[in-house]
Amino acid sequence: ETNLEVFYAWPDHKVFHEPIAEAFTKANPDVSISFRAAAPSYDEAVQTLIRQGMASQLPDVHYVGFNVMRTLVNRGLLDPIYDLVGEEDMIAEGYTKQVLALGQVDGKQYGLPFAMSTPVVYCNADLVAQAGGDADHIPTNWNDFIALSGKIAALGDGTAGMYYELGVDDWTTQNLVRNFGGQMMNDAETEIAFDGPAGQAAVKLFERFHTEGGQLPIDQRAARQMFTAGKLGFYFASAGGVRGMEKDIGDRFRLRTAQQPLGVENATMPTGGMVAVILTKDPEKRVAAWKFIKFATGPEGQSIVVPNTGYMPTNTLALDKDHLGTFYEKNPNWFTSVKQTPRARPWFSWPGDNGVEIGVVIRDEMTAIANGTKKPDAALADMTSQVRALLPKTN
Amino acid sequence: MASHGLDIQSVSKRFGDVEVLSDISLSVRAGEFVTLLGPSGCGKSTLLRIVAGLEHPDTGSIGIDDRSIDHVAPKDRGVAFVFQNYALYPHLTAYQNIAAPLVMRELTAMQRLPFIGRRLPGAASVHVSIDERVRKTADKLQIGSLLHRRPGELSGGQRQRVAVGRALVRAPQLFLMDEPLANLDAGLRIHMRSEIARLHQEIGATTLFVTHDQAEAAALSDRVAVIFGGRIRQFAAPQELYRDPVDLEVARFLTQPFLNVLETPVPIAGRVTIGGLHVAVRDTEGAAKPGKLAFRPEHATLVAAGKPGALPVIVKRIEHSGTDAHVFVDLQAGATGLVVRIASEEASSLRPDAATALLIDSERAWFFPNGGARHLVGRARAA
Amino acid sequence: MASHGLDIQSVSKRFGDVEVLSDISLSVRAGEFVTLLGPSGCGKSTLLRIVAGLEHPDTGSIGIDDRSIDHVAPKDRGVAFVFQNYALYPHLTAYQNIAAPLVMRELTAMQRLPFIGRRLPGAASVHVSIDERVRKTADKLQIGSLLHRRPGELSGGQRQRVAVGRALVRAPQLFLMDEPLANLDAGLRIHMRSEIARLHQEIGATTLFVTHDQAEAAALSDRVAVIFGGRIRQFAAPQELYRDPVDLEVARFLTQPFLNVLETPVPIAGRVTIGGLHVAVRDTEGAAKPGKLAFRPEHATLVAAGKPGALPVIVKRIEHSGTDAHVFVDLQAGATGLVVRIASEEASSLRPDAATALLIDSERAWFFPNGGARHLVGRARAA
Amino acid sequence: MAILTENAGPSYFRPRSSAAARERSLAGTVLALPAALLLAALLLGPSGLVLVLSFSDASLGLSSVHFVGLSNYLRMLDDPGFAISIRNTALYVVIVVPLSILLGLGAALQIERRTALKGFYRTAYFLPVAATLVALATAWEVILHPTFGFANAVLSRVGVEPARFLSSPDSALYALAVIGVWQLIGFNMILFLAGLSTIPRELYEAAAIDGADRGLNRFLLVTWPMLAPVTLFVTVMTVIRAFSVFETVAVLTQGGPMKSTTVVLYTLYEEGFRYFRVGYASAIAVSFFAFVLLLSLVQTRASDRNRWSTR
Amino acid sequence: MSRQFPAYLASLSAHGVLMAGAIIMVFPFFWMLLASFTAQSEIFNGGLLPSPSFVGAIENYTTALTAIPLFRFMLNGVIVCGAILVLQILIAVPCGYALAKLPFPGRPLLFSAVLLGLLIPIQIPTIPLYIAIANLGLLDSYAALILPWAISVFAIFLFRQFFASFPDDVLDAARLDGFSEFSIVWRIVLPSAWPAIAAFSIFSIVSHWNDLYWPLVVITDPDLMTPPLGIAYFRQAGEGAGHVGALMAGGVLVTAPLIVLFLFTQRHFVRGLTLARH
Ligand SMILES: Nc1ncnc2c1ncn2[C@@H]1O[C@H](COP(=O)(O)OP(=O)(O)OP(=O)(O)O)[C@@H](O)[C@H]1O
Ligand SMILES: Nc1ncnc2c1ncn2[C@@H]1O[C@H](COP(=O)(O)OP(=O)(O)OP(=O)(O)O)[C@@H](O)[C@H]1O
Ligand SMILES: [Mg+2]
Ligand SMILES: [Mg+2]
Repeated sequence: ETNLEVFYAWPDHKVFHEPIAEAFTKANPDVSISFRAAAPSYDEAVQTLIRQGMASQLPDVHYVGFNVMRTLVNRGLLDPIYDLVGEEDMIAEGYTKQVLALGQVDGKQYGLPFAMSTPVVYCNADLVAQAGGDADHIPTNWNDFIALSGKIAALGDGTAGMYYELGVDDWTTQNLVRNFGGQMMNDAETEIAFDGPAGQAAVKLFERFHTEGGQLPIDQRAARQMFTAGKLGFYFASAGGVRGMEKDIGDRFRLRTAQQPLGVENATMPTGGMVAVILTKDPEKRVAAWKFIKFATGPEGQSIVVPNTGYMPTNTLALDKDHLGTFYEKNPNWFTSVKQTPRARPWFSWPGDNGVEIGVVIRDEMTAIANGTKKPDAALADMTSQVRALLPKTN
Repeated sequence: MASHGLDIQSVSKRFGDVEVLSDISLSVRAGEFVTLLGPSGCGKSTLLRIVAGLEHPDTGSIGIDDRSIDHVAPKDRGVAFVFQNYALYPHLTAYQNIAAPLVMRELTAMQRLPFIGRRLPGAASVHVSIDERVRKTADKLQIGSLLHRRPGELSGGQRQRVAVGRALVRAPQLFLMDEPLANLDAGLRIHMRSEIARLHQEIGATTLFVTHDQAEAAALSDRVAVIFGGRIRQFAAPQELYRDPVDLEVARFLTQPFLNVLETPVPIAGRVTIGGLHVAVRDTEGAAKPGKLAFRPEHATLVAAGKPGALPVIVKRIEHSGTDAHVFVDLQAGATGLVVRIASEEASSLRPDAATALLIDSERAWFFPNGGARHLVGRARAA
Repeated sequence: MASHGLDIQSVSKRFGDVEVLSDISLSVRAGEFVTLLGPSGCGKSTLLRIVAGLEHPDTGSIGIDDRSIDHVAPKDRGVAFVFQNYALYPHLTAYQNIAAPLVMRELTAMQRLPFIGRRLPGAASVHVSIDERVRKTADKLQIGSLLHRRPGELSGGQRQRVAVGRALVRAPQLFLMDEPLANLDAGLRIHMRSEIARLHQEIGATTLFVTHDQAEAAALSDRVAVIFGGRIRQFAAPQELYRDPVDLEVARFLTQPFLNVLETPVPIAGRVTIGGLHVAVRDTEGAAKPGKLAFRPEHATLVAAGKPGALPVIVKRIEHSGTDAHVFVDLQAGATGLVVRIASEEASSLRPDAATALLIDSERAWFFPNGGARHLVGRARAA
Repeated sequence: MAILTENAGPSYFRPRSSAAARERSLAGTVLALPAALLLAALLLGPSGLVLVLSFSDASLGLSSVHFVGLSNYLRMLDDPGFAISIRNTALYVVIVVPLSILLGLGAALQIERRTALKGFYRTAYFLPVAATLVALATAWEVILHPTFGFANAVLSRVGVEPARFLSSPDSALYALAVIGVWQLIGFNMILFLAGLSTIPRELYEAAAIDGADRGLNRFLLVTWPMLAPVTLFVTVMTVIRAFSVFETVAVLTQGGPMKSTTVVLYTLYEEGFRYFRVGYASAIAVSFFAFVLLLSLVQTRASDRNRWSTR
Repeated sequence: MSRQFPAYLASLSAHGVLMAGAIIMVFPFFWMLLASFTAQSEIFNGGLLPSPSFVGAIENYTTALTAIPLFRFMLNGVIVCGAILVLQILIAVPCGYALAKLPFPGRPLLFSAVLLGLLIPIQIPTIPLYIAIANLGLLDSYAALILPWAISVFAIFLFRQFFASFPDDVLDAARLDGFSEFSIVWRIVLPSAWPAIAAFSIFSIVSHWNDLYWPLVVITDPDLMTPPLGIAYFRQAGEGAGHVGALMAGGVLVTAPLIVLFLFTQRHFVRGLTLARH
């Protein structure tokens, strides 16, 4: 019997990781699964892995955040999975090219994407209605959206219009830049690109959220508490949290999800989510692990993940009638993200060792805009110079 | 220094369930030195603290010169207090300790400030006057050269003098001292005892002094109030206490370490019967109950066995202490552990287990009828 | 209990630069009660601790019954030690305190374990024997009913008895007591003093006792070693010490609180000159230097002014203490602060400032030539 | 008092030369040895290693280590992040130390004098010391919620603008300082209570008779000087604890918003365990320790001048 | 001292101030308790305080006890704190005694080292300690949680000060009675040091029960989590505040043992700090 140690980020993801493991061991009695304590975020998961790598106490399987997979590769903790894929035709097994790309670094496949999401707008339909809007058809351009949001803020009784969260990493900032058709770096990853026109539009828009859209400069936990308490009109966050959001809100108000407004026609958005990767170097274990991650990312695994979260499936086979087909019909809030998939692009991860710190720098500068302590231009300039200093010198 | 009389009227005090002082009345004349003498826990300190205003009596009242001070704060009562362990401020020098009561009274908070204080209007002259008085007091107590030291750097006797100085410097109406000598070693105790006597003679302040050492009380006081269990049992001059203790308990306390006590039946015609012998005792007149015959070791002698009126005894142990010796004897008729004080020379002829006889000085022995006080002729229990 | 003699030979000890003991030799006979008497800091405790093996002499040696114990560990010397503050184990009951030396010596670590211990082979009988001895000792000391109490729940005297019990229970060859009475109050001190005397009589163990109270030394000891500054000045029976102190310092120490000392020129024909008067002194024979005439308060009397051979004095203060009174007088010829002890009755006729005369008992006064000891006839300084 | 008197040292050691002396010295060595070894292995050794690492470019997980001289220290000098954390720490200490000492002292003084409710007060004030901060932090977070927190509800009732407390870079550090004070008052109060209980009652009575029977007079004449050794101990402990603030930051703000609450130890943690720059983190640790040490020495020196003994 | 009206008033106002302070000190606990009884849907209902209900209480406490193995965490807490405390005492008491009463070579040096150690914030040596523990393969073990804290300089200092005032004569008496230095430590010194031990225990237990920093670094196995680590994970479960009520229920359960402990020992605690000479 083989035992696989599995490590994942976000403790609340327990709700699907454990059922998947259960289903897997039922189907494969010769493999048992045990979990390590979940890390509170993708970043911290990687930090933990690096520390454990030092002590040779790595788990066997990990679900690594798209943005930090590169760090694992750089630290030599991951090997490509070509020893396992062999002749298998992954496309035939339901993984699209686009999806498989999410599991690659420098063109090499390191794992199978397990869950994806894009940022969506969570709407308090009651407040939207009070402000004269319609949650099922929220504005698709930023100007109208901000105007509506401002109206919600003006309702009084402690309501705020919107909250565009910055999160613990740079995901949502990337989203804004991409929303205006920009990128964080050029394709060759030699030069910063977010200081261009798209970036400038993004930071200006972010400022307007606060000046016109009724966003309060408060921290994310506080804002989320406000939203679930029914005091906030719009809340931007990963679609992956739909399930949790519904649970916390209960029947306090009507929750709708909507696609994000777009800054330019060719807007894209970063895909959040994780890749199932194999850390063990033991060939026998790798085989079992391969079986496991294929199961988890396959139709059965995905049909457990999606309803419990809000993530989109990474495997097209999961969309058939046996699995999730009818689910989306019944749950439109879940479908929003799927509708956005054409625009979904990989979550850009920073070259070099300082990805985590770059995320912090970006978040801090954005916070400065939110607090009104810096003008968007100045903040963007500072952001650029600081990020540049943290990028590898050789590039 | 003008002296003032102190009047304690019917003071009672209880702590929780315990009545610590019961209806204490005591008048101290101006300039008088009165000692409160009693066993540990009898309430001496409590009474003193009530007089100082540190504690409030449940009933009764305290007056100085016929003026009630019940509602006067301790610092305004004009009393000085010397504590058993001196209660010196450990962080202040002897000088500062002595000056403290003056500084606290005569200078404002601003004027007390280290450097500026002296320069404030009006402060300079007060500072000078305080300095003068502190130095005068220190000289009187012969601690002029120790003024810069902290209490930790002083010997017990020196600390005691600083404490007295702190009390003295204010020229108090009334001096209260709570066992100021108890913490000193024997030699120093006796030396400081005469210092206190000298000071009292010199200054003449009315003084209330607490001790549980009867020798100290006798050596110092004009009058002594013997307190037992929160009541004054006897209030009299030391010689009178020596001659005529009011009851057996007081007698025992005053004759430490040794009081000889013999059980007797009802006295008949001025005589009590002990072991078949009839012993004359001055004190039995009118007594109609059995009781106890008590006498001090020095109020008996050893005589040749067989002498009429003397009780046959066996010598057990002899303790020499210079001029005198204490001879421990057992009565052949039964009572054991009697002690006789005789001259050392006489004692050297005695050997343990020798048979001899005990002759009690009938003029000085006391008869205490059971369950009551001695019949004392015309003496108030407390003035 | 078999008694053993103790032999201290030329013991010296220094702490850093200070020579605390210099060449001390002392023989204690089996069963003898010897007291080390001296002022604080003179080295008494150090000597005792050296005998116990708690401290090691720099030179010299300690023997018991002519067998050197210099290399014997403290616990094996067969000595028992009673400490000044008793040094009881605060967390153990009186019973356990007394039993401790037996338990530690006679039981193995395993056998000492709380419940199991008793059940181990051979342990039961030892436990029973220990229990017996503890109870017997406690009964002897009359603390049988206190055995379950902790030291914190005992009075000073009771603690002292437990400490003695702990020393006694081992049936030691030698009893060492370091001021065991110093922490007790006056009454209790005298009581416990006779307890110790009784015990010594009963048990007869050789005892070395430390005190700085000469009355205690006199009351208890067969012989007293007076130590000053780390040297034995005089080693003699108490009466002899009383009669014939070897030098002024010893005399002063032994006559606390009062020794009268008068400066005199070289004595002529057995007389010294004081204030124009020639006073006869037994002691001057052979003295060829000026010196000091010293006498105890009880070795002088007050006589009518003008009596021949008496020194005219002025009465300053009278201190009554029962039978006797101390009269403080100043010599009209200059010396101040002399003290005379007279009977209380005689004193009552005296008033401060009265002129009277002082008659010194020439048979008992001592003459100390300057810079040397008295000329003592045929007495060894230390046996 | 056991821990609080500065001069509670051993009387003196008796110099010995004999076998018994050797035995005792041997026993001392054996008894102290486990502690000495562990002290070296767990505290001093690692701390010394930190000193060594501070001259290297060691990085967690990478095996190559190079000696880089003082460059970590030089980098510290012009690292704006580090400068900010120094400033934040200093500000935090300047607020927390005096406030928690004064309030702790005030509470102790008042509690000591009360007869009723003494046990209740003592427990109430001590509770935060025993608090599991992670749990209580959530309570604080909601109490200080920028819109519907209890604190703002109360503020708005008395007509004060709602504050964003932990969300605003202007106030977050102060909010943490308030929580810090809240946590430390009880600790200091207990130590002061212990100190107060050793002041002999007679001293207060002597002061009452000398004319200082209440208020500031009595405090200045008796209480304050008698508390001096305790105060020193409390101050040193509080300063160290305030400098070592970490958990509230880690749990409530993660150093944000905008680094407004990054403190030195948090930077140390981030550099060491998040960014894996062990060399740099070690340099921070070394400088930090040097500073704390210096400060404690200065404090002890300063109060040495006013020392007295109770003997 | 005087019984005038103002004094009475002063006492009243002092009680007022103290009570206000006490309320502030206790308020977060009170809030936590209230919230732990409040249904998730009622937590942010705009009221000044959470509004507890029976249903809410049941819901929260069940969630707290089922969502995370809280009892397991608390058991871990007990094991870890207990082991740390025992080790600290067993190591510090003999050392404190030796420092206070026995001359041995290196004593002044060791004492200086202890004083120095007192000033080192515990976070400083953690990086090398972590590396060492990782290299020994001890990550994710009780040993990793316990061993680094086996020595407490504070304990050594406290006991050393405590023993310094222990009468030398008692030790000499014990030596004469046949105690060896070791039996003196275990049979005389240790039993009479319990007030100091009680005081130290509170310090030790409070700080290790509540420590987050170190467990966060060395523990990833959920079976080994200590209460604060468990609560921290519980708190982060959910991308927002999650179940405040349930979280608070967990907080109450985790904090309660310490509060109860303090209630029972506070008297000894203060005494242990003050106890000087016997
Ligand atoms: N504040 C108090 N609360 C309760 N009981 C007290 C208080 N003060 C004194 N007592 C008790 O009152 C009694 C008398 O105490 P007090 O101090 O007056 O005795 P004392 O005669 O001075 O004894 P000592 O000679 O031992 O000093 C004692 O039993 C004491 O325990
Ligand atoms: N271990 C030591 N180190 C240095 N000096 C010491 C030591 N032990 C004792 N002394 C000094 O040696 C001298 C004699 O001390 P010892 O304790 O023997 O005196 P003592 O006669 O017992 O006095 P006391 O009556 O006060 O107990 C004192 O001056 C004391 O300070
Ligand atoms: Mg008293
Ligand atoms: Mg001594």
